[in-house]
Amino acid sequence: MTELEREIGHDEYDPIGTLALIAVYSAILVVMWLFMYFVEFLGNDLTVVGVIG
Amino acid sequence: MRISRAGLLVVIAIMIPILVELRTVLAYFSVSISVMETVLIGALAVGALVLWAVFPSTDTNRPNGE
Amino acid sequence: MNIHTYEKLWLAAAMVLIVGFIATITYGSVGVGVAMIDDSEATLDPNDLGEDERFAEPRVEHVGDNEYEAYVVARQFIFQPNPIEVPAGSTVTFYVTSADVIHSFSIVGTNANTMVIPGEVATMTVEIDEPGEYGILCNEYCGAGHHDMEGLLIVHPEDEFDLEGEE
Amino acid sequence: MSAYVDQFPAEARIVRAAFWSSFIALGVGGLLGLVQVLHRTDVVRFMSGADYYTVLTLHGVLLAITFTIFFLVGIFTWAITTSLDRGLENLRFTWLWYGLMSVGTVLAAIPILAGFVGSVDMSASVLFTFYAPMQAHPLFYLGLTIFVVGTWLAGADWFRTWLVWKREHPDERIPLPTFMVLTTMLFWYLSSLGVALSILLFLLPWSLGIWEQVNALLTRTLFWYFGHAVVYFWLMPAYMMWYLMLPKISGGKLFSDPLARVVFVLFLILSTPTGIHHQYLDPGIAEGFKFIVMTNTFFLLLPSLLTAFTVVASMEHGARQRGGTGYFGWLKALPWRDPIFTGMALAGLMFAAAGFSGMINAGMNINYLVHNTFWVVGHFHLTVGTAVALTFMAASYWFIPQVTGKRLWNKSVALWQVLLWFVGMTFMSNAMHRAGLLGVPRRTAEPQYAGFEFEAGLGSVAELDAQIALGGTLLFVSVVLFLANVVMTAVGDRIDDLPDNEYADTLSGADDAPLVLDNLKLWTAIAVVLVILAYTLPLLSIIDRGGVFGPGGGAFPMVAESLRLVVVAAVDAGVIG
Repeated sequence: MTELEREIGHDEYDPIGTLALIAVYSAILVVMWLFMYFVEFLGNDLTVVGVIG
Repeated sequence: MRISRAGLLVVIAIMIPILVELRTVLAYFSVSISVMETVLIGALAVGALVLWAVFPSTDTNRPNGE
Repeated sequence: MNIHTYEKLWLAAAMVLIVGFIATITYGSVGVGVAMIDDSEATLDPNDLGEDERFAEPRVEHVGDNEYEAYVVARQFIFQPNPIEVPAGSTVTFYVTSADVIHSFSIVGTNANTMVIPGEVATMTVEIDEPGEYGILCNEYCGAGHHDMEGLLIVHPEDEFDLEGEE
Repeated sequence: MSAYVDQFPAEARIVRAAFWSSFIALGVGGLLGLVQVLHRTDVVRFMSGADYYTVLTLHGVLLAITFTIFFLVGIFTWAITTSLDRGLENLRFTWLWYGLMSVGTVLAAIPILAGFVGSVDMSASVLFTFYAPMQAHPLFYLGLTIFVVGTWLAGADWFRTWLVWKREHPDERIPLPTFMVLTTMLFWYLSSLGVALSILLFLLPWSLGIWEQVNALLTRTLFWYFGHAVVYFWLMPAYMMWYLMLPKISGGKLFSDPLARVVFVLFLILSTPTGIHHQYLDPGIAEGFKFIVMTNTFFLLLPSLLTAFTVVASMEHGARQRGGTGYFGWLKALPWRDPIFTGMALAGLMFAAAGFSGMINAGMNINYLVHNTFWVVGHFHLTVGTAVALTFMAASYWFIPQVTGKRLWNKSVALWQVLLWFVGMTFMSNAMHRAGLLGVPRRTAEPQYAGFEFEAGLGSVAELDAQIALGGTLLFVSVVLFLANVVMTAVGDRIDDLPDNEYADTLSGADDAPLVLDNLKLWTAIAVVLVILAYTLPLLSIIDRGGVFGPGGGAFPMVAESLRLVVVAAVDAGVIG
């Protein structure tokens, strides 16, 4: 189906590109999570608190 | 072509979510742009990308993106 | 089973992410004091709301210094009472139940949002600081007129508020 | 090796039948999606608000249940027969379960469709979740039951085939595709038990008048016992495609067979004891139960995060074998011209975004912000609506030639189709998420209110509506292109030079996987224990509080709605006036 330029076996393959991509992804996740939780949610009005008394 | 036509299409498609959210992100830095300005920026960005893509490749022996 | 070092790294990072998420939520609950809708109120028969002293007459009651309780009935396709009126600078507890199907009681643009299930009473306490108006809507499909189901929460300036029936 | 249709001509027929059932549902469901998106955003309104809910019910049932499950029984049949290299044991039995699924779909669709006809006293505009005490016509519940029984028998068919294979190959590992099918079916049995109990014990007898009332919270909890796990029933076949197809199409091998097994085992044991996270805002369930379910839910992120790594690493392996280099430069070496690859890769990319909005949904208290808003609709159009649907469409470009023996009609149209889906979904889903944060509700025909307006922090609600309408329209065009392509393929001529029927090799193979991973009995037992732990106390508490049949309240058949509206309007006027 595809033309291979070279054969890469199990022991000689390090998925460094995947690690780089996924590091970027998790950085985005963390920033977005903090933003959503602390700015959009806790910064919003009328937060439901425990029943008084 | 520096990248294949299919590759170019994919890159343009992936630029769209970035452009759509550009206004929101800029707004948090107190930069407000209108819808028309966003469309304009988008058109410019895509135009630049296409120009870059159709420029003759410097590395002709590697048929990437096929 | 050999797992590549990078994938082990990611596995560890993923666990940190997961624990971090749970820790954030726990902080919201314990540190900030965000309470969940729970099972604190007993069940009741939705057909007999007329017999229930809280819901026979949906209303707002003044129960303490700055504390108010709102007894709200959601039914196809209205909220009672409407509008709900409270003063600014108060703590309001909503008791919401349904006379028919499942609804929601959601104060638009805020975190105050609960499901309303027939037979159950949802309780939700919020602190309201500023005067203003909030829309209330039902966000659970409840029948053909679902999109017409709305209400209003009016927060009056403290000195202009006068609850009906209070001297 | 040869094409699937030559290896298993009889099984190819059943796979074809399942695919066509699935595509019909996709076409009708997609059209209804367009109608809704235009109605909601007030671009084109040609029906009443009440009819909107009938359209929405049909859209939900056809796309979430019919389209997805018919497609997956097709590829599961392919996976079992291909990886065990043997046909199904008894094709009569196979056609029986296909027949039950078809009959069930038709029976459920009849009362929904009758909802459009005012003069027929039958309807089921109860949406995909059919929460009591809203009541549908008995035929609706009966149809759903028959459909689910059909899927149970399909599972039995695959298990039986595997057991026969196992007797002949006592010392061999379960081939990965078969392993994926079996683990998926095991949690499907476990989770669909909830909805089966809800329907057979309560809703069906109640709609027939045998019970007078039901416990709204109990039936709702039983629904969600099934309702969350069902999303993994849609998702696992998509994962299967990512593990088995993507590496191969990328020109590489699956990075790790053992980790793929770990992922499927984790889904088997964790996907069911999480359903209560759909009920964070339900009164009648203690906060403690909600917290426990939240921790389960967050740990369920793990198999998806692992999948992200394994699948991307497999693609990277292909890219590097094709000459790709650098930290990110290898991405250029991927076969972007191939619609099968591009569709699946973009589906995976959107699933990464869906993962984020899902994490927000899963957060117990942040759920206040988004619960039942348009945000949730944005979220699941990225999951089932893209990660699953786009993967299935892309996979079809490989499967349809395999099961028909014909050449794909037009590869360029296919590439445009998957790109159009990505762009359309970007507009629609993104705007839905943003609207949800403003408080715009889901499941609402006309979210324009008399007494208040939604406050958009930036731009306007009209702008978001425009994006949603644009996105929905592009998605519909994409569906049309897809259907045109598969139909034109099917009517083409038989060819002889089809690619062989095969799936990805592995870098780290099954021999590296500990034997215990193949111990399905053990994992099933753990899954059952976890479900008992997660659900016994909440269910007992609900029954203890409200009784098995609830504290009271009548049924609300979704019929003659217009009459009721008049009455309500009169009462309303009286109350307010």
